[in-house]
Amino acid sequence: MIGHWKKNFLAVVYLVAALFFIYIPVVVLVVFSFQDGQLPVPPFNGPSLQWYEKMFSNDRLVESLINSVVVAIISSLLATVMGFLAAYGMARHDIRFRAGVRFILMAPLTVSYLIIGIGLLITLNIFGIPKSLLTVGLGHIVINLPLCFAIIYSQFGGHLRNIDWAARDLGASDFQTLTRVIAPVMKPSLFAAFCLSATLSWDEFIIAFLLSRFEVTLPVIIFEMLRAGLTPEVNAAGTMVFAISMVTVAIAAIVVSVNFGARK
Amino acid sequence: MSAPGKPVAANIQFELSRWAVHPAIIFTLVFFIIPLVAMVIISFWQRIYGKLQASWTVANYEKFFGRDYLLEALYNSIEVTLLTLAISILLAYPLAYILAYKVPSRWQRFVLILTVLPFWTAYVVRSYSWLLIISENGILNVALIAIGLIDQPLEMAYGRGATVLGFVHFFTMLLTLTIYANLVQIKASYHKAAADLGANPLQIFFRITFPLSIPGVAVGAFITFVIAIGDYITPQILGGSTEVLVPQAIMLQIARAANFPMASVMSITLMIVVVIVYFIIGKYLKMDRI
Amino acid sequence: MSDYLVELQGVSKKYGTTIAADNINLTISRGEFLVLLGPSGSGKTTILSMMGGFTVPSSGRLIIDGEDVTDVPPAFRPTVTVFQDYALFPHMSVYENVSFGLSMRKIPRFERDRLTQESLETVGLAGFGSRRVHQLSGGQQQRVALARAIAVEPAVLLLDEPLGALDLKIRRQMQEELVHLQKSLGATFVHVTHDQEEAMSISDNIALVNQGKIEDYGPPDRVYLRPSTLFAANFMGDSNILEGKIVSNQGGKTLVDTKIGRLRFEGEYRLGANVHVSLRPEQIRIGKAKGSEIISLGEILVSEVVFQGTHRLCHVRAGKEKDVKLLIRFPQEHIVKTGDSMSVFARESDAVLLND
Amino acid sequence: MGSLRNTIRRKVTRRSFVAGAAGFAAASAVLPKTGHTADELNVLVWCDHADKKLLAPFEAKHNIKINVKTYEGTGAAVSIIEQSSPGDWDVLVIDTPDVPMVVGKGLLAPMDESTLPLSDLLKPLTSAAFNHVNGVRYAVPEKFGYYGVAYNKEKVNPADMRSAQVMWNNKYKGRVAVYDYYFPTMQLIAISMGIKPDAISMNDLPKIREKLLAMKPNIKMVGDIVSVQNALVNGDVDMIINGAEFVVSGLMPTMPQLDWTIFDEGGLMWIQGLSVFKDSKKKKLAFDFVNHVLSPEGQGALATSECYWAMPANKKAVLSAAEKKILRWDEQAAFLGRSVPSTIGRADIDSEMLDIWTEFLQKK
Repeated sequence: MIGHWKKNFLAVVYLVAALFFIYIPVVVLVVFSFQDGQLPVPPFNGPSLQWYEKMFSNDRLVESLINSVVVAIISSLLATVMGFLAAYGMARHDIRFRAGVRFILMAPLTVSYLIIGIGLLITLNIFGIPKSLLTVGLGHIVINLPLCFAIIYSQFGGHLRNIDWAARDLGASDFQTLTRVIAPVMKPSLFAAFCLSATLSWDEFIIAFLLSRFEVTLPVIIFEMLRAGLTPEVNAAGTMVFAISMVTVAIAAIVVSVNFGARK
Repeated sequence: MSAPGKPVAANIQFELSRWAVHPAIIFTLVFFIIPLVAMVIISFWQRIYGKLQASWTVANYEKFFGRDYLLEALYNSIEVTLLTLAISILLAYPLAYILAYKVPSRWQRFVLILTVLPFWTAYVVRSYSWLLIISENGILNVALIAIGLIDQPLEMAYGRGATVLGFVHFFTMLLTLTIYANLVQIKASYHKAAADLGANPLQIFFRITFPLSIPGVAVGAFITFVIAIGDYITPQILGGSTEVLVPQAIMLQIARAANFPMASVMSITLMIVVVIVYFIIGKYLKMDRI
Repeated sequence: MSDYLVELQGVSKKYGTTIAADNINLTISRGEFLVLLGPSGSGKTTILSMMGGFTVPSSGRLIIDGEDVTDVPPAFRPTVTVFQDYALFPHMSVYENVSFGLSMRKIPRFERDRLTQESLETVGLAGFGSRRVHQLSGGQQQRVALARAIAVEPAVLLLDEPLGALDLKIRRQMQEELVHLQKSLGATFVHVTHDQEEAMSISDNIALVNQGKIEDYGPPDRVYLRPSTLFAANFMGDSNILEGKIVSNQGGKTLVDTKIGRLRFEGEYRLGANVHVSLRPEQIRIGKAKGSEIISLGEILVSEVVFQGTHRLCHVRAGKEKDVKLLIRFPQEHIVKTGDSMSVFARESDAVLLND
Repeated sequence: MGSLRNTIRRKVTRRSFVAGAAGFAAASAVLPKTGHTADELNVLVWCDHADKKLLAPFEAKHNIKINVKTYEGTGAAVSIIEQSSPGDWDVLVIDTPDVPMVVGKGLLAPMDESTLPLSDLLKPLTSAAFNHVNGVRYAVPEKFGYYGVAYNKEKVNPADMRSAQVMWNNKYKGRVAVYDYYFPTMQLIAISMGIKPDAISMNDLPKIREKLLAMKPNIKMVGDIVSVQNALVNGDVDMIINGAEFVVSGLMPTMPQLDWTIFDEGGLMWIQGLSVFKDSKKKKLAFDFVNHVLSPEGQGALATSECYWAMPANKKAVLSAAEKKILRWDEQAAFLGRSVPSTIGRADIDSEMLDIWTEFLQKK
């Protein structure tokens, strides 16, 4: 091990430098969330949990936290299910206008969130639909559906076609094939798609900002805090968002690797 | 695939899965395509004296392309994005390469996750934490002065440099991920074969590894382009509005003036730029492999 | 009621302009082991897939057990397919895989249990029920796939190159077991393969498929020894194909001139036609032609010898100009060297006259 | 824990899930309008109205929930209102100069002056000029402050800050932030040129533009409240043009070196007023809320809100001596004497100003 690293001295230096660059904003964010003082700027006055206390007694923030979780889970669930069904349909059938269908499904990936948000905002205005968490969720499905579809579709290999056929051949109905065979087999990628989608929705700002009204999501509240007054509470909120995303990603990584590992 | 005169009863269950793509397609049509169409339509309307006028005009386009300071937002956006892209690729490629080839394979997964984890830092506060680092009283200046490298704080915050820094931080991680994913798919036997045929490590890299890794670079670059050129927060917080990028111009129109027609024109322009980029690097893109 | 269990009547399948199956007429009797043999892309898998119900024919009818099942989905046919990659459900145990079809048929638990155990015993995997699929070897997975298929007692078992992924040795062993299984179950098997040796060793009948058509059909020995087309002669093992011309067709006999001599065949063929003659390498022997029904092939010059264990394969040159390349299979004990020269002959009845 | 679960369940089942499931198929138009229940009051406000200390007493007293939506700038507020349906909103916090414009859109309800504590409010603020339209009151002032300059005493010469000319003073090249609100900045420039904010005409704009663009070399950054605060606190800039008490008062207890002032050439005031929506279905409650904000306690909370501090309109506002000192309570008479309110121009002038502002931001 040590010998290996010696041979690659430059690589190690680069890796360490890169990790330093990548982690420094996170470290600063987290450290100053424990700032004992009014301002999240040096010098660091020693650890304090006061800003976390303040954050959790902030009703709007706690409510927005719940909103974010609800929006992330429901929108990701729907995006995953629709993405899965679409991937299944595409993999199973010779769809007419196949290239066109794929193009439409993947198209939102090539459009900035801001533009998707503005488009939806304009449409809501035209049809007189009030903005709400629901519209935020719809926006998040728009951005996550192509990702879910792509992740799941890429895992639909030829072997799955035969598994699908085998299940039907043995008498399983459409629904049974889907729920008892295909979905369980695809579980790792469904799970990965769901987790990625949930973390993206959970931390998405511009669509949530444009399409929400009273009930807002956490990033919007944090943005409001950022515009309202400089305090380490923003750091505390940011640290919490990061921590929750990180846990989700870590769980996803472990679950997926365990599942894929077992496959081998 | 269907033949005429099928007994319906026997086929119903076999056909059900044909409807599997429909929810996603209908959803995308309703909540993505229709809004884009609405945006195109509204870009030909005008907001006059606070009221939306549904009369067809290209005045908004004329204004956007006719005024230097608006068109400059487009140039700025493209410049900042390309600069971000170039630096991010230069930083990410060696990192991905080290991950794929220098890190022992049992550690790779762990180091990879470690490397891209801050990708999930709260988006809104990411730029703000950079400010805490690069401002004149920030960590970096304090540290540099403390070790005696400088005696006057460096002016790093606010401006294009700071915006690009914020972007590069984020997209280096993204590109590392896509390039790494591509590099590990290149079979080790290619390298062995090339070495066997007398290629030196440099030749192996430029003749084998690099050409085969282009798709990974292209996918990462395209996503970077789409996200960076449409991002509002990073330039808004780190750039300090010392110059205006298109997303900021759009938000000015929406938040200050509710001028949706003008915002639509800018959005459409941004989309067209992305489409052009898509066609330039499109042949390397396998979007479904992301 | 038809005598046949499976009947394909003028079945065709087109994909755009490509024709995967072209007007296939084929019958399979009860208890028959039929092999669809052909090179890859020949359309044999399409034919199997149409029998299984995974592919709907563009035209023609498919009748199984007296019923027109052309448009009936796979689940409602008395067929079950064993896929080339086995298509085992990776998230289920061996037991769950094998009992899947039974539980889809709502067979009561007790009965299901019994049938599952029975199937596992039949394929020699009793006691493997709780294993996970990925813990099994290729051969064992193959058996699970078989057990899963026979558990629901299909009238016709369709096997899509099921042995393709196995090592040669296990493959030979599985071939024997397949035949044994088929005979003991009394079931009808349709088996797809591109391996002609496998086809000959397991089949009751071979249907040789090429370019969407059935080139030849019959028992393996007939198809091997008396191929009815040039393709069949070439595909079934090594063959020496000689170009020839019909020079006489009188008295129920036809004479064909080739570069290595004049050959005589039963039957009358069109005079002056260009034809091909097929002669298997093992059908050429060393020595001078003696007696009737023996044809001399003249002197040959050995240009290469390959020892293959059971025999020696020789590349030789024949004909007056020594410009005809032939393959000859000599017995082990017959030691030949490059450069040797000798006379060879063949039995007249071994040669096969092939129309172009 | 139980209440959290209930909240989640309520949200999941009632709103998002049902709507989520139904929403996709039964496209947009058929969706029910989210009318609100009797126990909610919807207020559209600047961020200083989001504090618990301001809202909680009222919520407790009336046993209701206040839904707060914050915005920045009247333009943004109007665009939010335009995206809503009638009756969605109950109370609006508005920059009083915009009252005629919003009344012109038919959005506000007339106010009965007898129900308001007008006599407690600072005189110049209640003047009919920006509260009345055709003799009818539509808004009541609640909080005010100035656009001037906020600065770090240790880094700049406070004497320089007294003149609007500081905006072009080479001494501070690259040390200046501008609070990102276009028309007050341009009105400050107008005042320095001797033009009253309400007298700015289309013809004045080229001159103002020139002066605005001339400022750019001095400018380090332009940003919203926290961004400029950040820049000042982090030492990236030494002063904030177009800022005053609302950017630094909140920071002054921790950073006493910060200060603010208005220019000698004349101060520019901002006045926030409270209005009730014409289509509000809960006018009684809405007016109660207006009175709550205007009460001495409400005024004290509002003046020292976390988002930004500024002077309360009510002379009786409950504030500590230290808070009053930071707000310059005693100097208000003098300040008011030489200040004029910021007003919003005609729509065409306003739109032109936004364009000039964009050009200013863009200038290298």
